[in-house]
Amino acid sequence: MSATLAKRQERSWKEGALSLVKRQETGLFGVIVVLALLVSVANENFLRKDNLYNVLQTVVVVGIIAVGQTFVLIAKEIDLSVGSVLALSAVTAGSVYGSGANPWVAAAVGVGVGALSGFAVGTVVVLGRVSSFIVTLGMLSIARGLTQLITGGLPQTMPSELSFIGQGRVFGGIPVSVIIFLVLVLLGQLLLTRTVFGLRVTAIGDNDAAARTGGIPVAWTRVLTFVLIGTLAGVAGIVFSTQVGVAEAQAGLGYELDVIAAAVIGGASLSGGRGSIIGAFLGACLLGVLRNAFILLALSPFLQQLSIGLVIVLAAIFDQWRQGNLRHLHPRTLRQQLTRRKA
Amino acid sequence: MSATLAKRQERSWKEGALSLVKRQETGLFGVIVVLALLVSVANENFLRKDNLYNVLQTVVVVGIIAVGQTFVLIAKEIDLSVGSVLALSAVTAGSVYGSGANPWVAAAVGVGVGALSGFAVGTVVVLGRVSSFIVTLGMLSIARGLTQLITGGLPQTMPSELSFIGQGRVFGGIPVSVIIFLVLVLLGQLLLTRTVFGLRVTAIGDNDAAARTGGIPVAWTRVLTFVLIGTLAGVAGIVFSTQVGVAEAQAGLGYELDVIAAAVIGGASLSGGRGSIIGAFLGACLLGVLRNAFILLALSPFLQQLSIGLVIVLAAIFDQWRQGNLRHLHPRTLRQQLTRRKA
Amino acid sequence: MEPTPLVDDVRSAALATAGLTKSFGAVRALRDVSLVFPAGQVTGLLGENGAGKSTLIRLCSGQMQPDAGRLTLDGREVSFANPLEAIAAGVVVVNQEPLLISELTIADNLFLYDLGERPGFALARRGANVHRARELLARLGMTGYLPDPSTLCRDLSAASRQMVDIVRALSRQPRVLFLDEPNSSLTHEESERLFAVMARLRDEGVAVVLVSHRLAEVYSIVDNVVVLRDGTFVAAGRPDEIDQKRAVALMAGEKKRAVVAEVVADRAGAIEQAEVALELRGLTGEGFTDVSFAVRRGEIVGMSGLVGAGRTEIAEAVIGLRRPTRGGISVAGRPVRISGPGRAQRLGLAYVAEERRTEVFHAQSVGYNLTVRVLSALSRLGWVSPRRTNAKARELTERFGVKAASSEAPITSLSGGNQQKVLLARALAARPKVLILDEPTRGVDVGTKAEIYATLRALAHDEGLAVWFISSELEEVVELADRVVVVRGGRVTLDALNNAGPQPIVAAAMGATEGST
Amino acid sequence: GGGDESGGSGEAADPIAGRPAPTDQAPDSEVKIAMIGFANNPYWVSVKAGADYADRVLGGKKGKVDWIVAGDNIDVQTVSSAIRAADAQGYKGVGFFIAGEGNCADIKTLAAKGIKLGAYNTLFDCVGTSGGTINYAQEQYKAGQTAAQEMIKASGDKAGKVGIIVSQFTAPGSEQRRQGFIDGLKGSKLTPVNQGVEAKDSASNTFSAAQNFLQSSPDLVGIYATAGGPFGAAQAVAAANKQETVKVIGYDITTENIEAIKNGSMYGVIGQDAFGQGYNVAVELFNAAVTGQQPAQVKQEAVAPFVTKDNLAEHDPSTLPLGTPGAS
Ligand SMILES: Nc1ncnc2c1ncn2[C@@H]1O[C@H](COP(=O)(O)OP(=O)(O)OP(=O)(O)O)[C@@H](O)[C@H]1O
Ligand SMILES: Nc1ncnc2c1ncn2[C@@H]1O[C@H](COP(=O)(O)OP(=O)(O)OP(=O)(O)O)[C@@H](O)[C@H]1O
Ligand SMILES: O[C@@H]1[C@H](O)[C@H](O)CO[C@H]1O
Ligand SMILES: [Mg+2]
Ligand SMILES: [Mg+2]
Repeated sequence: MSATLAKRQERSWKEGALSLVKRQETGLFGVIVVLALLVSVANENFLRKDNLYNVLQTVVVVGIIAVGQTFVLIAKEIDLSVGSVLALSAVTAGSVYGSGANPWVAAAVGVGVGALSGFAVGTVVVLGRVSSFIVTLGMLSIARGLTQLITGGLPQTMPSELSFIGQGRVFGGIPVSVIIFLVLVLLGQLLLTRTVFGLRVTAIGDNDAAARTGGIPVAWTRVLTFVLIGTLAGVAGIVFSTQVGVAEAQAGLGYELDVIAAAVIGGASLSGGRGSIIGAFLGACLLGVLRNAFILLALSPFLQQLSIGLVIVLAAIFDQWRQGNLRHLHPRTLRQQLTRRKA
Repeated sequence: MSATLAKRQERSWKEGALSLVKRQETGLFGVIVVLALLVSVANENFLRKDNLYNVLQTVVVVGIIAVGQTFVLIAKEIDLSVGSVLALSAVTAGSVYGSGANPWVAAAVGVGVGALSGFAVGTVVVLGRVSSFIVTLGMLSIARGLTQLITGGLPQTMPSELSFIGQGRVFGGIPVSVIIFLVLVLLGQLLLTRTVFGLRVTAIGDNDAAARTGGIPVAWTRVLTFVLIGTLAGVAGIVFSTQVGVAEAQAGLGYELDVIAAAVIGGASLSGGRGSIIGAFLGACLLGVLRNAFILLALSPFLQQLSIGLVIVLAAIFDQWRQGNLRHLHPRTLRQQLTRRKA
Repeated sequence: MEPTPLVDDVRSAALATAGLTKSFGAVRALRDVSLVFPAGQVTGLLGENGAGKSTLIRLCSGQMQPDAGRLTLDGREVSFANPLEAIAAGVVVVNQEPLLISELTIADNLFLYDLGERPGFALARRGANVHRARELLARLGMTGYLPDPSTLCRDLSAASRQMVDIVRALSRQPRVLFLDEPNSSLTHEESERLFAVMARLRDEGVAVVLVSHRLAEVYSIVDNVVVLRDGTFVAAGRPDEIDQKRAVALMAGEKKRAVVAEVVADRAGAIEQAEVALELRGLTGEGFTDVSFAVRRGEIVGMSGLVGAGRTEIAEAVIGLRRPTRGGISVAGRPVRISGPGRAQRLGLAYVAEERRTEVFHAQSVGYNLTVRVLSALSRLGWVSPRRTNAKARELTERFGVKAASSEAPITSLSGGNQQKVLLARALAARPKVLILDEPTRGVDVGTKAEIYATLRALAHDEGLAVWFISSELEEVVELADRVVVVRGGRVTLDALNNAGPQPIVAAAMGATEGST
Repeated sequence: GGGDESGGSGEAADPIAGRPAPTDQAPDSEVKIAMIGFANNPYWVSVKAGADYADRVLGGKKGKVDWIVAGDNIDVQTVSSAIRAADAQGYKGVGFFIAGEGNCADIKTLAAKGIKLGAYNTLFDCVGTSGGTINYAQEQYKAGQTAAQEMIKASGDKAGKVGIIVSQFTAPGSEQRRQGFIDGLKGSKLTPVNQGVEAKDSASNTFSAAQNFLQSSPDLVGIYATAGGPFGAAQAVAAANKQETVKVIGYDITTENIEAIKNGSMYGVIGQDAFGQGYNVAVELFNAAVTGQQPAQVKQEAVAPFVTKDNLAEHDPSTLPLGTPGAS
């Protein structure tokens, strides 16, 4: 009996490996598929391989950072500075290259600057005990200011040796940037669920006190989480700037909100402890598909913005519902609530 | 003896009435004065009456909304949608006027749309139990989308009858918009500290459970807080658009972060319960003075952006310090902390 | 200088309960309790921690709804959907934890109900409230007990906060007033003033119900005492019928005493021989002073004391969560400095904190909760092996009999007792030498409790683990411990073999003057 | 600000022929002109070059031109507060990028105080009626129509779709260029894919918008970019290897665009004398401030050459003397 139990647990463990994140992801995947089918009825180009690559390519930058944001949200923090850090990394790489450095060194310095920004944020959050919302709100301005100081507001040429990162295609047309993205998503998912670091991030976000009591290096893990998102913002900056060959000071303006939206649509919770990299990937894809669909259907770009807002809110409500937090919306309870409100 | 006691208590009540807000505000006021003196040494134009009005006029829009944001933060919520709601209110007013309505009716409809947006946000937050960060992130997109749909992207002419709001001057040169701002700050401070509603807001943000058991209509107060900020965003929208005579769809883009920065610099806490309207006013002024100083000193606007970021972070660290939350930064404790972090 | 009445419109009333019953999952917090709290009298509600006193109060005051049973106020059946309804009927509670708005003044908090009752746009009458508050304090004879009413509650000491809650309750014109450990953070002098107010309320016809663990004080004022044990009504009577000694006996219960004495006597010799696994020497820190005791291999030390005695602080200091200011700790005979929980873990100490809420990773699976503390052992170069994690989780669930659908089931799908087993299993996953448990069976049902006891005994007596557990349940200490350490006011007041039954423990914990009536 | 740089490289220079000449009248004291601009795409390089050059030309005549970067968001409010700050600093003349009709409110108040105001980049009737001194810009609607005709020509009169990328729908200049283009296409076999996509003067945004157009419309024959960063669209076309079938038409004779024209990924751009927007405006403001005379015409239309591979030699600023009309 113990053997069969063991087997059952073996299987259920594997099933379980998915179950944590399962429902939000399947739900999301379903939404994307339905949306895709609808769009392809109206415009048969949608399901063309080329277009799908294209959709993926447009979500790469937001998606890469969303991987990091998911970690940050799971750790019960938030990072608003990602758009600016992206730009800072990109223009740093561009200007290091411009001053004569090897292209790869330039790229590495760019990514390094992203990591450093993350380290700075993490350190202030941990030592200054300031909420990461504020620290990264400040960093959003600081990094953008630095970016503009470096460039004087003008685009920096990126090394053509690196242009394959943003523009190259391999294996019969798959964009290199998409491959980088997918690899990072995979690594991110493994990092989150299969490494000591990932499990520690989950622990500090879920229950900081318990993590501390359990001997987890809470402060250090938190700092590393910000280093991670900073690094990913740096990578995104390189990808972004090599797509066009120039690093612009205004790159990534306002991306923080898109990135957070992708992570939250993917199931990351602002109250920490929960989130999924695959979910964030799908969240980014949903945003991409929506944008693409609006172009393909020649709908007003304004409707697009509106519907993205709706999707964000609906995703959050859906998340509350599947966690059973909306029982109070049963008509009877509601009536009570309303009468009590006046009380 | 009882009389002197009563007198002493009287005085201490007055002292106390200020003590809530005292230190952050005096600190802030000091910073502004020092900054102003420094700037005026370098450029004597700074302290000219005209320039000071000019500074105030540039902070009016952000400042008006920061009054509302302070309430929202005190209630332990956040509103990211204010920039978009501002635009929505402005273009609604513009297009209602464009369709032939009386200018005042148009303005009222505009402000009403702001209030309605706030009501919608509040309702979803309370009934859907979704964090206001997400709901207002969604609203940020929705309202912007609506704005663009209404205008088709084109500026709406504002009634010239209302232009005195944004452009008029009274009492020997004081801009009308500045007077509106100051009146709203005063009313806001009274509303916060002297009315039942204001104390309710403090109560729900400070201790939701205590507020609930104390019979405070928690849900309703929360909704009203969002209605308040929506209304103020609407007013800001009217002021903003009458300053230039047209309501543009991209008005207020990115203002959410400035508004939050002003409120936080002014002492509002993201963890609820604490905040000051006068503080938010000073916070908005500090941002305005910084911006103006950089222009007057002919410094790079990029340095300006950088230093605004620094100010945000420093203000938050200062706040932690004066609350005595930085004792762990004493060198000895720090060493221990660092060794423990590795543990 | 005759004080005006505390209660303007005295319509004295008695509150009676009939068959009140309440369960939390498997825990039956209250069973079929029928009682009367008479008007014009102070009733002392006595019982060990977890006996059900607070639950009874919550059911009487609309904070919770009973599973069964009825309430009558003045002979009329009543039911309260929420605390406001109860207050309106005159049933008012001073809670164990004062519910205050820190950012408002004392006066604002005293008249907080105004905020719910008056329209939102109305002026808040803050100035008037300060005067009203001063008047109220003067009327209660409590001016000087509190800082000026215009002070922010954020700036108040714990005692003053408690006092604000008390004054607020008094201002609600109570007909029935429950005080749930109102004086736990008050000084002796402050308690006496409070008791004077209670006496006046009684004289004006209010039914006053007092919960307190300070028996001597309770007996200085009560007209009646009621004793609860394990959620059931045990006895009621006048103080001369149930004196302090008898009350302690009733609260503690008498069973098992003989059995325990034998078991301990049996093992005493063996334990005396065993080496010391953990020793505290004169440990002093915030909340505890000069604490010395030792835990030997194979020994179960039970630490008893009242809530707030400082036991948690001692354990946290040992585990590195707090910094002791003086004294030393030795592990396996070697003096050590414990800089943090990670270090403690490597020294072979394992700790389970007192509140499940603060220990469980709520959004995670059972498997995650079981293995989170041994990630390093299950990993190579930072990569965790799912196979080994899996095996470890399975081993732990089987060994500790955790009833879960699978190790991937969410931890929240488990019953409280099973969650507690998970925490125990998690602590033992790293194969510690010393196990420190704070309230290991709080909220755990009887069956699971027995299982946990058996497991702990096996671990200690058969495998030589040193166990130190903190418990506010006297029975638990009496049943499980080989040695008892009692803490009172941050100091060790008893350190002895557990062979004398509950009375000395209670006496040491409460500082009750033995034999006094 | 660029005050320091102009001080460094500020040796005197001669006025440029074919452009407004500085007045001979000598002012009593130094006359400071503020030129307010932004820095978000290469277009600004030429405007700033014009302003800096004017500083050198006017330097010998007690004139001084300061280049002031107003911020990074080109909108009415940002421009407006920069104008007011310049006034507070005592500039006699203020030239600025006009972000919308709203800026005429400032012209009105400041002109009444005797300050000379000049608006560049977009033509507005309100500049003159509000008392402004000069409004120097390309006729943007007309430029849009030109672009449409060139697009029709370039597509060889085939039927097909054209993607439109704008800076912002709310930017009047960009919007006029879009309207002119759409109206210009009427009656041809070309139709716009949709009303357009916003790219906020960013090459990267332009790049992704172009990519979307390329994917969604297989019958795409052209991409029209009304504002900053059109070379991003050229990059996308080159990346898809569709230079032959998809023609990109944009604005501004900048290094990046010239490069794209040379390598064939961009069909052509329309110039707008960006240099003159800095130089001409600064000189006219100086003249008005010194003489108190308004120029004959407030509204002055800038030349808007259409530059392709074929006529590049006549317009390439890297091979022509600085400030040559038609080379920016
Ligand atoms: N909300 C709850 N959920 C689950 N169990 C609870 C809850 N409240 C109380 N219990 C359990 O019910 C039992 C009675 O608790 P109660 O708080 O009434 O005891 P008490 O007599 O007031 O103890 P103390 O002296 O420690 O305050 C305890 O076992 C407790 O763990
Ligand atoms: N952080 C703190 N700062 C100051 N005093 C504290 C702090 N934490 C607790 N105390 C006080 O120290 C005393 C001991 O509290 P503690 O809760 O540790 O007791 P305990 O014996 O563990 O009780 P329990 O039975 O609840 O576990 C109490 O008087 C409490 O108010
Ligand atoms: O052509 C110019 C530039 O491209 C600049 O980006 C802004 O305004 C447009 O009119
Ligand atoms: Mg209790
Ligand atoms: Mg404790």
